[in-house]
Amino acid sequence: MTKEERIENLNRLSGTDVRKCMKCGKCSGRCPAFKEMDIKPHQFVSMLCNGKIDELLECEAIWNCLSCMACVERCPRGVAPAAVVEAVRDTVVRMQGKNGIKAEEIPPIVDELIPQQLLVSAYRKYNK
Amino acid sequence: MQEVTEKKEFTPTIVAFCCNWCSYAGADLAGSSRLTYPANVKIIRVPCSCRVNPMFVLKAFQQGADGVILCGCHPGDCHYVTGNYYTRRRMALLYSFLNYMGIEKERTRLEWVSAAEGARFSAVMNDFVKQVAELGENKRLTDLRVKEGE
Amino acid sequence: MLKIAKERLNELYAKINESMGLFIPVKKAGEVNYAVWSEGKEVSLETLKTVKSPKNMFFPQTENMMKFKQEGKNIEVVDVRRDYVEEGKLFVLFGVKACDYKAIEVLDKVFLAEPIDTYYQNRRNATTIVTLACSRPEESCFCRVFDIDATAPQGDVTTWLDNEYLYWQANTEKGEALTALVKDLLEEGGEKEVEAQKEATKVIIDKLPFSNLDLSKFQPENLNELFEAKEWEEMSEACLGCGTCTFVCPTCQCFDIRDFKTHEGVIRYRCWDSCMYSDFTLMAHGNSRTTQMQRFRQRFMHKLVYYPSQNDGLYSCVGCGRCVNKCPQNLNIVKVIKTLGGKDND
Amino acid sequence: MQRIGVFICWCGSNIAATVDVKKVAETIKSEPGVVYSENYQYMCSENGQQLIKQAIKEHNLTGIVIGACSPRMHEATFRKAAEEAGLNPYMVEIANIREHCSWIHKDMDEATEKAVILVRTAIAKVKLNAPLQAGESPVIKRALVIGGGIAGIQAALDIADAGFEVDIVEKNATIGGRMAQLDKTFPTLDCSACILTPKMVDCAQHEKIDILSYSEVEDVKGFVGNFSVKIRRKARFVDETKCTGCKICMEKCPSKKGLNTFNMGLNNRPAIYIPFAQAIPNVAVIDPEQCIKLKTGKCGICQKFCGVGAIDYEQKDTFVERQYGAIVVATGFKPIELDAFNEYGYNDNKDVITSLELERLMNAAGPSNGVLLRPSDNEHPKVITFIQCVGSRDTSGCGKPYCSKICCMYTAKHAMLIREKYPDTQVNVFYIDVRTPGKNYDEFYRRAVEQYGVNYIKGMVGKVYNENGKLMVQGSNLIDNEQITIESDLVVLAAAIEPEPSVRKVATLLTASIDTNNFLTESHAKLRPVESPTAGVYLAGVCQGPKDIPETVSQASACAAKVIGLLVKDKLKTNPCVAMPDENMCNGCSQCANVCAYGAITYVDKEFRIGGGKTEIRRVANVNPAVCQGCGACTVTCPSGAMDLKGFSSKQIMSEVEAICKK
Amino acid sequence: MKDVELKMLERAKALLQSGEVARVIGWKKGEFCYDPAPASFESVEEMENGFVYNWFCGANLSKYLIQMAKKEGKTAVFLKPCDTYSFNQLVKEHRINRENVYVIAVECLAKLDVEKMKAKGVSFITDVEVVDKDVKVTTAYGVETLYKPDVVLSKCAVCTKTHQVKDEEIILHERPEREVNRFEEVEKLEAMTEDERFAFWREQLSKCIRCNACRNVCPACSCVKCVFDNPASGIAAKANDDKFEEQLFHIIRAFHVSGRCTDCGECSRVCPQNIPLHLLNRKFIKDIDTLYGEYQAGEESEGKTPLTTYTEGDTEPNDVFNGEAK
Repeated sequence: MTKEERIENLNRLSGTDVRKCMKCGKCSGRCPAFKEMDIKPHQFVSMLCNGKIDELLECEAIWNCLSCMACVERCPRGVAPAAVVEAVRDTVVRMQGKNGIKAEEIPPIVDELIPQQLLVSAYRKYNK
Repeated sequence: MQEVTEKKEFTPTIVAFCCNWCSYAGADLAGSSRLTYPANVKIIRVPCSCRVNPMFVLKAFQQGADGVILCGCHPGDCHYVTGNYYTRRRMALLYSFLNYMGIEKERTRLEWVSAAEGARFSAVMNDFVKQVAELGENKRLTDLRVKEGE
Repeated sequence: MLKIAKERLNELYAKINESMGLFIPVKKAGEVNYAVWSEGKEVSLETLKTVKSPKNMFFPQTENMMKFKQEGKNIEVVDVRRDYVEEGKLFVLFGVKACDYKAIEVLDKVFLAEPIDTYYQNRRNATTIVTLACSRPEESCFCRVFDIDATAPQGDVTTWLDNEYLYWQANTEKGEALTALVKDLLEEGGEKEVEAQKEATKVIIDKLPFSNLDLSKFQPENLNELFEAKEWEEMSEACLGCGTCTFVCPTCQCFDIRDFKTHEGVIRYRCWDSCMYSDFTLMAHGNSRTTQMQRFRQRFMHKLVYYPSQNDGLYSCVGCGRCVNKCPQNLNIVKVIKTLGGKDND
Repeated sequence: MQRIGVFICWCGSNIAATVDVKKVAETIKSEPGVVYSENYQYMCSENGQQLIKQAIKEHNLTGIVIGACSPRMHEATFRKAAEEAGLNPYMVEIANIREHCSWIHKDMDEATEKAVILVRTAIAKVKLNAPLQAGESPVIKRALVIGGGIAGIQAALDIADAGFEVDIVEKNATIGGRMAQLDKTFPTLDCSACILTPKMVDCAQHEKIDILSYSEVEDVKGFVGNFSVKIRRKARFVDETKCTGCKICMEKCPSKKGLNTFNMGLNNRPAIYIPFAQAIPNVAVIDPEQCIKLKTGKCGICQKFCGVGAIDYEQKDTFVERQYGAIVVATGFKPIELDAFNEYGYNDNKDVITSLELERLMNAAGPSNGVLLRPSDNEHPKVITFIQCVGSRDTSGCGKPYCSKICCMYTAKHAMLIREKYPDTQVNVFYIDVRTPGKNYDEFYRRAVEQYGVNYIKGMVGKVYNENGKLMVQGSNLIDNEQITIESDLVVLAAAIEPEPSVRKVATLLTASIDTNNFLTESHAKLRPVESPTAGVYLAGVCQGPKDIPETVSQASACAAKVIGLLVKDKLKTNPCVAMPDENMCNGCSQCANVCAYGAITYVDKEFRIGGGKTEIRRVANVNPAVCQGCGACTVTCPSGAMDLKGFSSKQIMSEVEAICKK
Repeated sequence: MKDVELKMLERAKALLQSGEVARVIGWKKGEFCYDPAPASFESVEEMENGFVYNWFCGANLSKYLIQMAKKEGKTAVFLKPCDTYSFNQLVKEHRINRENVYVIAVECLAKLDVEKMKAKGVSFITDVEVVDKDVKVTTAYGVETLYKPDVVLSKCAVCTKTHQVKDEEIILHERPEREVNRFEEVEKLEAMTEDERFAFWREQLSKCIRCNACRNVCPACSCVKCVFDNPASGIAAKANDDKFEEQLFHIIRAFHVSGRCTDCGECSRVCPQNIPLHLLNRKFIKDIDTLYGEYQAGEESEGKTPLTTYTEGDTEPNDVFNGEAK
């Protein structure tokens, strides 16, 4: 997959129109995991918009995002930063091949603050 | 012998009646906003949607139109106070009746488009053209004589 | 005399249809009218009166006369007439009753007289007429008044129908040619049955209420008196001015010429018109007949006085009774004849 | 024989870039009836019009078709040109090959083909056009201004100064509007009352101005030059002619717990009240929802104390009907409701307020007499955080998609005023963009930052929450790429503004078009910004779009100029494209009158010849061309087709249909 | 029936004799028992010679009043229940001056359709007698009994109408109350697919000969000049032959009378090709009832029709198909 295709793919996967972002930063203003994220929610939108996806694909933030959807809820422009995070996460997982996620791999990469619901949904999603 | 197999894609003929004050202005706005819609949509300017006589709709079909769309101000916003309320009743009954006669309901449409809704005008036209194109040529309400010699 | 079993009639139609166009009474949506035959259509020879008469065959309700093709600022006139005989395209008109056959004679006098109507002539020449005798006339029939024998109509071929057979007798060259075409399907016989049927039918015709109408008053010399008759006012009072009587009439021959705009230019066509209509013979100055009474009078005066005075006494009514059956308000020519025709009507 | 001339405009490259204009002009030459076909860079230019006029004369044209921009743009221009060349102006048709063709299609062949069809369609129509003569209707030399805010006041004063009578209809008990609620005004920090109240007084004293306060427009009939307006004068239960504004009733009224709406509900007022000290008219009004006498029949204290006997508990709504030549709509705005924005905690925390509430808190006549105290505990706030764009530029559905335009400036004003009056206060402003186009505007904002040390933070607030009595404002600082939480004493929300909701009813009555945000639509965004598409109706202030005071005043004066321009005329040309019955075919069935919104159709008995030298009397329709607006509703309801519309006749429209469908 | 006829005759004669009315509009004997024609009677003699009221007096006399009521003196008219709706509608449209008309409401226990009888195989009819639901037909070929509901006019089959206007009434036999759904046939068509409906109407309308009987008999089609006769209308036509013309004619006609059609059923009665034209008008009536509330044209002699009024919340045309709002 070329970079352009990957960008297009990320846009499609996220289902959100990143060009609608007016760069107000409200998403990051509300993000409960802001401090843990090396790339902030608003940057996800901005970087996808600017095609800086290599950084996104290598970042840690995708594993720290809680998928709490606060950013989606608050965005005045109907952009869904969490969906972009999700799209990057999916892409990374798919790039790793069909390994998915194994139950024994979960404990080291998460801490006990992560909601149980998220674990279940993540497991269902990545373990196919 | 080489056969010409190039198939011409069906482009429907669409007649759009637009009221001068809202929908025609909406179409103008679509134009000045460079919002495209297919060229087979041709607009006829009428002062108010209530000027559109069912005879005009039938005339369009007779002459080979594949779809007829009528656009006016949103109910309550009619430049002539109540014109579009009458339009709404007339067309509701006419469209329903045409369908009762077996005319495909997808060929007729009424949309309220304000002067500020250029984007909507374009979206409505794109959608209607697509809908009529999927349906194909109007064969049920056309007058074969007009196409003689084609 | 030849005959063919009723259940084989479809074979007969199919055979004719192989080389000729066949027009025959066909039932569609409950009503019987002449139409082009094709396999599967419901032929109804038993129907006494088709709604429209067979005149439609030679004088269609609408007929293109010419076209004007427009290209830029140029106009080309296109002749759309077809000489069917020349093209070898021939037709058979099947099942014509005696009255309707007589009506064609009335029309011939109009359309085939100079100047000849070539549209009519082209169709007429290309057509072989097969008539069918009546066996069950009804109360609205009065062809006998016009010296028509419903039991033995003329035509290129005359046929009779009973419960088992259609009997066939060629009268003319055209008729012989058609007989030759279908001879494999026909067998000899039937003279006796036909005679019996004729006799039986004549008995009924004698009993018909209108069989003895008195037309004696309808003479050219009485034209003015008839025209001025005060009874027209009353007779026409309920007339709606619709064209039903005219359009079901086998002898009405008036038409209007109109233009139709096409994508390429104009089609000039003619279509039946009715003297009952308020815009009939509309001219720039207005209309010559402004009231429904005048229009009503025109129609019957034409049938019973004007036409015969110009055609050796031939009435342009054949007593088919369609108007009697179809007038929405039950007005008809019989009432006119009874009112103005002569003393013996009382 | 028709002699049609066709003129195809390039509109520079606007049309010519996508439509092969030369080919269109050439193709059209072979159309029957067309004797002249030309193309030119700018048909609407002086030279272009000259070309048209010359062709009309030289080629003896009987009708012309212009392939150009929308008829809504230049139809009048070309009609005038035709008239100057001696051709009836209604023998002109426009084929819209710009907005409806060149601008929306990209493919040259496709656009050219469509342009040809559009021109042919216009030719088909113009061939059936008939010369029309515009009629005349008188102009009533009186104007109505709906709304008594600064826009309405300014428009009324300007019109009255030109010598015309003006009525101001204001739904509240006093004129003054939103501006009366403001403390200071940007960018010069004048006291709002100081500059507004003299104008209010001027209005009250102007012999040409009649203020109908506490009144609403109930019904509008008629048309430009001749509107008939029914106005409801709501019962104020106080005789306006007797009340002296002494306020004794306010002191004595026992029911004092009403929310003071003028102060944004931040304090209370009695049931009988004068909205504020400088109210015009300075007359009390009783709130029937709150008045004990009106609710229970017992009390009547104010009546007892009123020295002039002005109190009248029996007063009922009354109606006045007046005639006007022109109407100015100046209905103003209100801040949006903030229920959908619970992240800012407006409903849960007394100390989260809107900017308009802050205006009242800082105003000397406000609930705290100009001392800035926070509502919860009347303490001086030490840290004040402003949040911009609350509900503005919001496409999520909670707020408004547009920029409210005034918030950046008034927030800078607030910040500056606070820092000046209370230098120990820390002021933070969360912003997305600071928008300051306008004379001395950016300088004003920069002063707030540079001179007054206001802390502007680029970023948006995600949440305001209460933690141990403190307001925690959590948001992003995008420049530093960090998330911050500011402990604040007072949070001020720059709530989006929206048109006053009553504008919808006014728009419907006036048949003025309105957009999806309830702003009234102007006739042309650039060239006719103060006129509604409905002739004789003009727009001033925020009812047309967000704007600040200087802009509002400019627009109001512009409106006034338009109104004066209309009222100085004695007669107006009327639209000749009106309905016209063919009496010979009319049945007199009354269907047409049933659908006529203007009452333009009446019936008369007429004698007709029916042939045979006889006549009959028939009832037939008669259209008053000065009243008919030409909508065509009657034409469709007429079963016999007797009713037709001039300029848009059935035959014309059907020939357009034919031309379009022709392959 | 004979008793009713006698009573009518007696009343009409009295009215003429007293000079209260100048003429009476009723039915006149025809050539057979089944073909009475509308007629006006100006004297007692005329009444005695020709007046008839029998099972075949289906014609709606109200339209004749447009002309008749313009004449000198008052005109008396016999109106069956269904006819009174047309009368009211014409008064509403100012086509008849109510003052000039004396309405005698006459009973109707449904009228017979001679075409339907003939279609059952009887011909050469000489006499018809009705006893309850039996129609005894004497013909030259014998006597046959037909089941009345099979041979009544289409309009009578679903009639529940009552007199809406009367100056006096002649009702000797009460019509039994009954429950009918007059929209049943319309519903059947609605239940078909588009293709089936198209085929149905195509077949029916292809029979049309454009004789204009439906239009000319229709009390709602009272135009001084019909659009189809007016070359200036842009749709004038006489031609029947192409499939479009009949559709155009019947659609426009149905639209023009929508909201005004009282469902008197005359169009179907007079059609020489027996096209069920009432099903066109009845569709409009059904849609109006469903979308805008039940409305029966001709119940009142003033006010607006459903198409000349509106409510702000009317259903959108795109949402209305097959008589149902989405």
